[in-house]
Amino acid sequence: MAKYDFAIAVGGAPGQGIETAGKSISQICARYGLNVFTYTAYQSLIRGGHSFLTIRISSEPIANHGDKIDLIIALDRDSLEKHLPHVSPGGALIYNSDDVKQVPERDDIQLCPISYKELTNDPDRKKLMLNVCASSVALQLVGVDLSMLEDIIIRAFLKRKGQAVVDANVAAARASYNYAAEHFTPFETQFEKQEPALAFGSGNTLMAMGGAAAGVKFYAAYPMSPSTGVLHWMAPNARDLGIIVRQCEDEISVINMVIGAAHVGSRAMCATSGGGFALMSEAIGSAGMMEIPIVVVNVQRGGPSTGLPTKTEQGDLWQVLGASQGDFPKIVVSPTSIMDGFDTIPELFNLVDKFQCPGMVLTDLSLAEGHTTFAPDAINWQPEIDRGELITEQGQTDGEYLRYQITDSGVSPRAIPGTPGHMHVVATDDHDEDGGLISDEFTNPHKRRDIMEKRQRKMEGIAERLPPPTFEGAEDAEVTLIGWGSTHGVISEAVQQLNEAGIATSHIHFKWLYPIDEDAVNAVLSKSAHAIIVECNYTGQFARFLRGETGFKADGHIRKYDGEPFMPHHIADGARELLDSKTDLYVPYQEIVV
Amino acid sequence: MAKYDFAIAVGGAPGQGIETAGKSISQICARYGLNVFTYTAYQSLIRGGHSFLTIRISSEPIANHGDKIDLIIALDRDSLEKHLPHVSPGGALIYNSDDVKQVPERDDIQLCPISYKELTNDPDRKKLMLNVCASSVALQLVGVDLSMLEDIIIRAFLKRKGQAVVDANVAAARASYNYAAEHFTPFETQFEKQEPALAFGSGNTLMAMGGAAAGVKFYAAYPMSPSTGVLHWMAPNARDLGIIVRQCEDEISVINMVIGAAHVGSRAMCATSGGGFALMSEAIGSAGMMEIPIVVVNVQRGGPSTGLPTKTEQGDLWQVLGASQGDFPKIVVSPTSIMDGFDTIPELFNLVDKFQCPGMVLTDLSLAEGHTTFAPDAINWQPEIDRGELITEQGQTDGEYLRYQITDSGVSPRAIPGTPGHMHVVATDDHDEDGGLISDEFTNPHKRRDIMEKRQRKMEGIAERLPPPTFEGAEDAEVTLIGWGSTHGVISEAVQQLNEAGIATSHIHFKWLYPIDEDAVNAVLSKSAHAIIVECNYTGQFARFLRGETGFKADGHIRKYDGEPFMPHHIADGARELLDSKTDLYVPYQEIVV
Amino acid sequence: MARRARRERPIQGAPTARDFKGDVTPDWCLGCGDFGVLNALQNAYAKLGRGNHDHLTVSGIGCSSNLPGYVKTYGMHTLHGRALAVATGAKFANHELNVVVTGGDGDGYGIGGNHFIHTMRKNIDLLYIVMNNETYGLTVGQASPTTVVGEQTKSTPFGNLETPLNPVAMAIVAGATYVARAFSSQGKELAELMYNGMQHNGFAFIDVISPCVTWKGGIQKIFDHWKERVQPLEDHDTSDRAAALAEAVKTGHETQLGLFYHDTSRQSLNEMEPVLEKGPIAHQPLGINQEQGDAIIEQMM
Amino acid sequence: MARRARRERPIQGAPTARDFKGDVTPDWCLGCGDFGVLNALQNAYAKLGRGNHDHLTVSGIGCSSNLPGYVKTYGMHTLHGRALAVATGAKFANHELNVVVTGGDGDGYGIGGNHFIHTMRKNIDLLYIVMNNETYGLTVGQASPTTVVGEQTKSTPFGNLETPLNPVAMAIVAGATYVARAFSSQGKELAELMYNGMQHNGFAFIDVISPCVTWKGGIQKIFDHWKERVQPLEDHDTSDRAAALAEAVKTGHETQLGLFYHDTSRQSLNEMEPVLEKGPIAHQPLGINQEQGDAIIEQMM
Ligand SMILES: Cc1ncc(C[n+]2csc(CCOP(=O)(O)OP(=O)(O)O)c2C)c(N)n1
Ligand SMILES: Cc1ncc(C[n+]2csc(CCOP(=O)(O)OP(=O)(O)O)c2C)c(N)n1
Ligand code: SF4
Ligand code: SF4
Ligand SMILES: [Mg+2]
Ligand SMILES: [Mg+2]
Repeated sequence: MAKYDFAIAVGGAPGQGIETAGKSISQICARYGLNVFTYTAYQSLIRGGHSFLTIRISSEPIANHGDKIDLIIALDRDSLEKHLPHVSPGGALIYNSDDVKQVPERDDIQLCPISYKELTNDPDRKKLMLNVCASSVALQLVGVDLSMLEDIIIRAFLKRKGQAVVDANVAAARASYNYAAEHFTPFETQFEKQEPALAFGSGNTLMAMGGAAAGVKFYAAYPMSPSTGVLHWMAPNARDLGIIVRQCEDEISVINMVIGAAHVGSRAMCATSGGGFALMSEAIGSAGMMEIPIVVVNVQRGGPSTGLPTKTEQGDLWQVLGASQGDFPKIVVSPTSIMDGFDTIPELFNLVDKFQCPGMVLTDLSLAEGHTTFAPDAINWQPEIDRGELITEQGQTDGEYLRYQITDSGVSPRAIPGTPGHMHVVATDDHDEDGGLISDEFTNPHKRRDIMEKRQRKMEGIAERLPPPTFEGAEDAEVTLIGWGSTHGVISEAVQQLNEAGIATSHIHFKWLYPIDEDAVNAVLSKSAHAIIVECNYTGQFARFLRGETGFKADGHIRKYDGEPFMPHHIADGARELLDSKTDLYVPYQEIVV
Repeated sequence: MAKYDFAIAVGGAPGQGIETAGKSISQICARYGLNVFTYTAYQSLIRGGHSFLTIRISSEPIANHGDKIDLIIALDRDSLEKHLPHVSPGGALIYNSDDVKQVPERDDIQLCPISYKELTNDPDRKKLMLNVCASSVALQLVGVDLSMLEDIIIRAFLKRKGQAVVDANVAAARASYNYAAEHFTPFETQFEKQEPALAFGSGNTLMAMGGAAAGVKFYAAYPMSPSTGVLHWMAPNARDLGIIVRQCEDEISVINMVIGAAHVGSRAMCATSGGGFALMSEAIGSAGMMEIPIVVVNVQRGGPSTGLPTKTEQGDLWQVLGASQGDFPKIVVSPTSIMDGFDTIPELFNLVDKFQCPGMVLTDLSLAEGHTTFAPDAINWQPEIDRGELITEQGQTDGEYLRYQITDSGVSPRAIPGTPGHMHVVATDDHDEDGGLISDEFTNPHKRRDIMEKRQRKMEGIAERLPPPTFEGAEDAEVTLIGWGSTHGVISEAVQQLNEAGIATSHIHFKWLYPIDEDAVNAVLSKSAHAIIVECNYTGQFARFLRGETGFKADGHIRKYDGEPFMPHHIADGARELLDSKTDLYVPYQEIVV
Repeated sequence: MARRARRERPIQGAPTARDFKGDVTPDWCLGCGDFGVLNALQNAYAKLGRGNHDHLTVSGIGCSSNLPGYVKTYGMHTLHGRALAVATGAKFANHELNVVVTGGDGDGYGIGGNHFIHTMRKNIDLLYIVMNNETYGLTVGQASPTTVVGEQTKSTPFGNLETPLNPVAMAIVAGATYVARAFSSQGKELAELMYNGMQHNGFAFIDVISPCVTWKGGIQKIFDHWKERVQPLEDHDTSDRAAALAEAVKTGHETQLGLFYHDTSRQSLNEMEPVLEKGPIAHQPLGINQEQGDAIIEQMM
Repeated sequence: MARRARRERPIQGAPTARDFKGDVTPDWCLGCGDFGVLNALQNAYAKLGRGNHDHLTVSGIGCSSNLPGYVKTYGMHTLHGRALAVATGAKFANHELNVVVTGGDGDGYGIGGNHFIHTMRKNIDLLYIVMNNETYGLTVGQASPTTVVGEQTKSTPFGNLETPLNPVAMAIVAGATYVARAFSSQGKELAELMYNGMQHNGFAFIDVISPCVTWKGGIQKIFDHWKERVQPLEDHDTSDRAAALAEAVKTGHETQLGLFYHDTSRQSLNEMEPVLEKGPIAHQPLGINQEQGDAIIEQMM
């Protein structure tokens, strides 16, 4: 079977159905068994502005939106003008010829004008079906069956809009498909069906699903882009799955509710973005002090402050590491792919339950709002569940119960409220073994030291359990790319490009960020050649953190902070330039401006 | 003149007048021209519990509460029992013999029983004058004139309580003083008057005064120990000094008000402790983004969470460094003494005004609630004031005004609202040069990159201006102690002790913490011998940060996290042990348990 | 301070207030109004007749917020101002627990003001007891949102300029379904109001005048001040919201005590929530089954 | 989107609404109620007769909170929920500025609820205009604190269970001294209410029904919904607080518009503040003089 890697993009104003077009094309490809990864560049606006959705389709597994665009659907004139330069040589561009009379010169691509007027029977010319027409043309050009699109149209519209709308859309689709067959030259790349058919979802959805699988029974949220997708999955699924979903008055309320729910024994979680996380930070420390296991997801967007609500960045690492005053046990993890987002949630819940502390998931818009295909059986609905040392029944301890009993591991068995015979008070003031306030009783520095050391001993147990960073590639590489979290896919592809270009490259990637086991991490880092840290922020937050924990100083840095995610060639180009030049910083130029 | 270094401590239950006794003794010594440093160990309680106030008095300058206690005043039996072991050999202990019949054995000190019943004419025996009696005895033992105490009594009570109370207290003081003269052996150390008479104040007071001198006209607060002292100084002085003081509904409101006041042109400041700072963190990022100069003081207390409200710690460094999402210009400074707290405020205001960003002062309970004496003319009421590039009048720019103009320095002249002809909108969304939202207009990654780089360029200007850490001592020392902020005084004294013991020791101290100029700092660090970082927290927050910024790895660490501040010998002992042993961590044992 | 011996034997027979005494002796100042509130609460818990472990007492931070340590129930001493949010989460996760929230005026009406309004609007089934002493007691006596105009405090040395908040009126407007004011010295009435508040399905709120003897001029002065002012609400139809509001906004020398408003018609949010019909979520098996999982994947294809 | 040319010449003669048009064209959806609010505000600014630079328009985050970019005054587009706090600081630092706060229901009644209550209690001299569309518009249509019971939104797909907040009643109880409700389509009345609110010394609050056409079922549906409901308050004594409150808590099909309450007797907090007598603190010389300093040191000896 032929291998191919093809990207279709849709540009237009919000409200023109970009999402619908993108979703249809992606779903069709998923049903075809093809691998899809999408990324949408959009603005913090309801109307107005401009969106640009890239759908990368490949016969092979992919984990980023790629380097090039083969086919662009321009839903309005603005998009045509903006995106014409972005079509790769040999590619094509579909546009509505009713609107655009003159197209700027580009003779290395195929221009595919279609007339909405002629292809549809849309009396009030609202152009609501333009996306359907253009998608049909696109699918024809890459050899997909029309029936696939018809199916999708029926599924999308029948329930919500009725038969008449379905009929009009199907008719428009057919007319456009046939028109394309007659007038345009198909691509050499023709999609071929693969088995099995794939499912398609976003990073937010997969994290939410991971929560459901982990046994989350309480989810609270205050809407904040780009984390709202988790709420939007939880809310409609809540009743079927027996999950309480609460929208709160603010993020402070969100996290405190999560703490309350977790304390009485339910697995509880919440998701937000940087600003909401800032508001939650005081309570994260309180969960550390009261030793209540919670999971908080921070989906990073462009900062600082309100920043770029619809753009991506890895700029909250220090915020998450520094959240709340004082030292307390905590875990920070950054999923390395959309699918890893699913697995990470139960993994983290087991750790926080075992070690009774807050766990923070640090991901970003590029993964959370990116979509990917996956095999239905790639999802493990029954992940291991380990709730740690819980006391839920009378008689589990005999005699005296000390909530914060001093133990070698630092972990003290946790009695759930409602259990007879284990009454205790948890407190955010520091306390002794039975929860009595140290500062109230005698401000005893020795008791304080003991309980502080008890809590912090848990960090050793956690550090032991966290896997070290992954190492991929040859041990004798010329250059090593080091990344964390969401950039795994794009760095992997850059590594592949470099290797193909004859520059032997390896890849070290961090998923578990804190705590760091210095020796274990240094053992992996010691395998690196000319080391380049790749991250999506200005100050090199990870590089500075890693150096602080391990002493490791990278030879170069590739950083991006313009809001758009890395494309593989940004990194490959950067690695080449850093190998050649005297500087240690490369900031890629963003070619596609939406 | 004889040199001496003497410590008196007062122990008792809150409400017994420990503060009054301590204040009287300290004030008398200050008027005598002696140097005083006090530290109070107390609890987060109104009544009940126990307090222990140490007053160190010296003919030489001092900057911590020292290693030993020569004379203890035990106001109740509890204190007697607790503190008897804490009196240095050759010292003395004063107690009320009406309450205590049998005193545990200690024949290396002088026991000074006094009978409240016999010394006072207090019909309802509320023992309200016990502190006066005991203080009189103490002063007699160290050779201070009784008239000094009488003065202080008059000053303290006349206005508030009237002549009768003054008379009773003065009588009690005289009786006690005379009783002591007859019955007890005076100390060899006899205080001698020095010139000039000194003033006496706490770290919080001096920071508040520094604010007044810097031109703070707006101060907002929500009470939180141990920062409340700043509010308690500002509130009564507000009207005289023309400062608006607002108590707000919470810390979020506090910081946002400060931002509003600063934006329209007033120097504005606030102080809080860790938990309140956590709540402020979102807004700190907004000041960074809107480029509004503000000063936020975080007086650290024992953490995590509510923690130890009345105990000290240097545990919020990472919180302050990581406050708010994304990267933005900011300055972090940690005063090195109570007096430096005064100077730091105008210094920081000049920097934040010049670079239009938030400035954070990181201090802690040991300095903020510690008290020290100082020469009246040590206070510079007219510090340099540099407001940076301000536009307050029409015509200061001609033609187009761009609030966020892209400049080489990254600094854009700031027009103050109310100025004709310079209308603009400041925004927490990212924006272009004229303040228009980037995400609204076209989500332009190139504009975003430009404005991000403009803002961050300010960090270079700031880093250039911040003095490197101080280096004191011989270049060929055997060991170097490295500290930051409040511990300067206690480390200095440990250095002196080590040098006197024949271990050549130097001292590197950080006041300006962020941004760090890697080369300048490494130049100083390169002078260190066996380097030991001394800090008051569990995880070594500063050591990890410093290593991340500079690559510098210390050879050993002395850390304390039991709530009590370092005493000089804790550090000197630690240094010795770390030099001798194989371990790299020393945690001092806290001898004085209150 | 002094901690009593730990005692974990189950209650024998009908519970008494003694059964709800905590392990720790209160560290409040002698004469503090909060003692009265504590006693009343122990009585109300006893009257309810359930085991110690069936109750969860949640507080924020402040003198008053130390209360959970002094009752023998499960307890949470959370962050300053956040008790209602934590309690809401706890109630949703195990609605079989009797969840009582206790705290101060600074905690509840100052920093916690937003949770106060919204928890009432949502009518969560909690009993919320505010020990209103018109000051920030623990931070040594600054003005609070209920401090009267003109009062000199550490933060208002020239006299407070701000109009105080009216918690009872606010509660009625915001949507609380059981709203009362009480005086900590009237233990019997207070315990009765608490007991009825626990029985009420929905948000029950009691603003308790609980004098601070340390920052309000001493025991004598502050209790005299209040004793002379308080008087019971008379002939009042507690089901009439407009009337309740009219009584609540009355200003004058007198301060009325009793139940202002009681709405038994509205369901609490937790009662309305279908997910809770199967029993507390904290007791449900974790995770989802393969069938549910398959249905989810099906939607994604 | 399209940005108009920058124009910094001072207003000639009596200002008109045009003089208060901002440099940026609003990016709101076609038909959004917020356009009406913007127009009315430009008219009210013009009527006040002061220069552009004498006004400060402060907002939080949300569709409605984008407003400061669309008026030609000094502007601050602050954090979600924090506009009132920022505006309070600005007003105290320069009370000569006319400070107007604009925002949405999520911003003001949700996350900003605590500032809402306390700013009213303190009676700060601000005009606060909330564009209440009963939804979180910018985050694509979740329930807000004013969303009605039963409504299906992205966060309440089975229908909202929570009773909405009553902002007008809340404002009267919390201490606002000028309280009104308006409809964004009735521009003249709205501008008049805004103008009077700016003239009022104290906290003026206008809850404006400002329909969201995108998440509320389209222009036709949502405007029909409101047009059919709104009716002017009749024969109402705006100085009578109890009457205002009684009107405000009325529930039913109709929604009353107009000025509910106007208290001219209370001073605003900034008027009461003696420190401001010398003029705006932002204009005072910085620092303190030696004499003041000496007096401070004297106290410390
Ligand atoms: C975020 C935060 N801000 C401030 C504080 C400090 N604080 C502790 S208790 C308290 C006020 C308590 O007043 P109130 O709730 O009325 O209780 P009371 O002591 O009067 O009973 C404050 C401000 C804190 N713990 N956390
Ligand atoms: C701390 C924080 N939480 C959440 C958000 C995300 N957010 C932006 S606007 C908005 C809601 C806006 O609703 P509203 O104030 O009613 O304005 P509208 O868009 O309806 O005019 C939210 C939740 C944010 N910016 N900051
Ligand atoms: S300070 Fe006041 S409120 Fe606190 S315990 Fe003492 S009397 Fe009670
Ligand atoms: S989404 Fe709604 S509130 Fe926002 S601009 Fe559009 S119509 Fe207006
Ligand atoms: Mg109080
Ligand atoms: Mg809204």
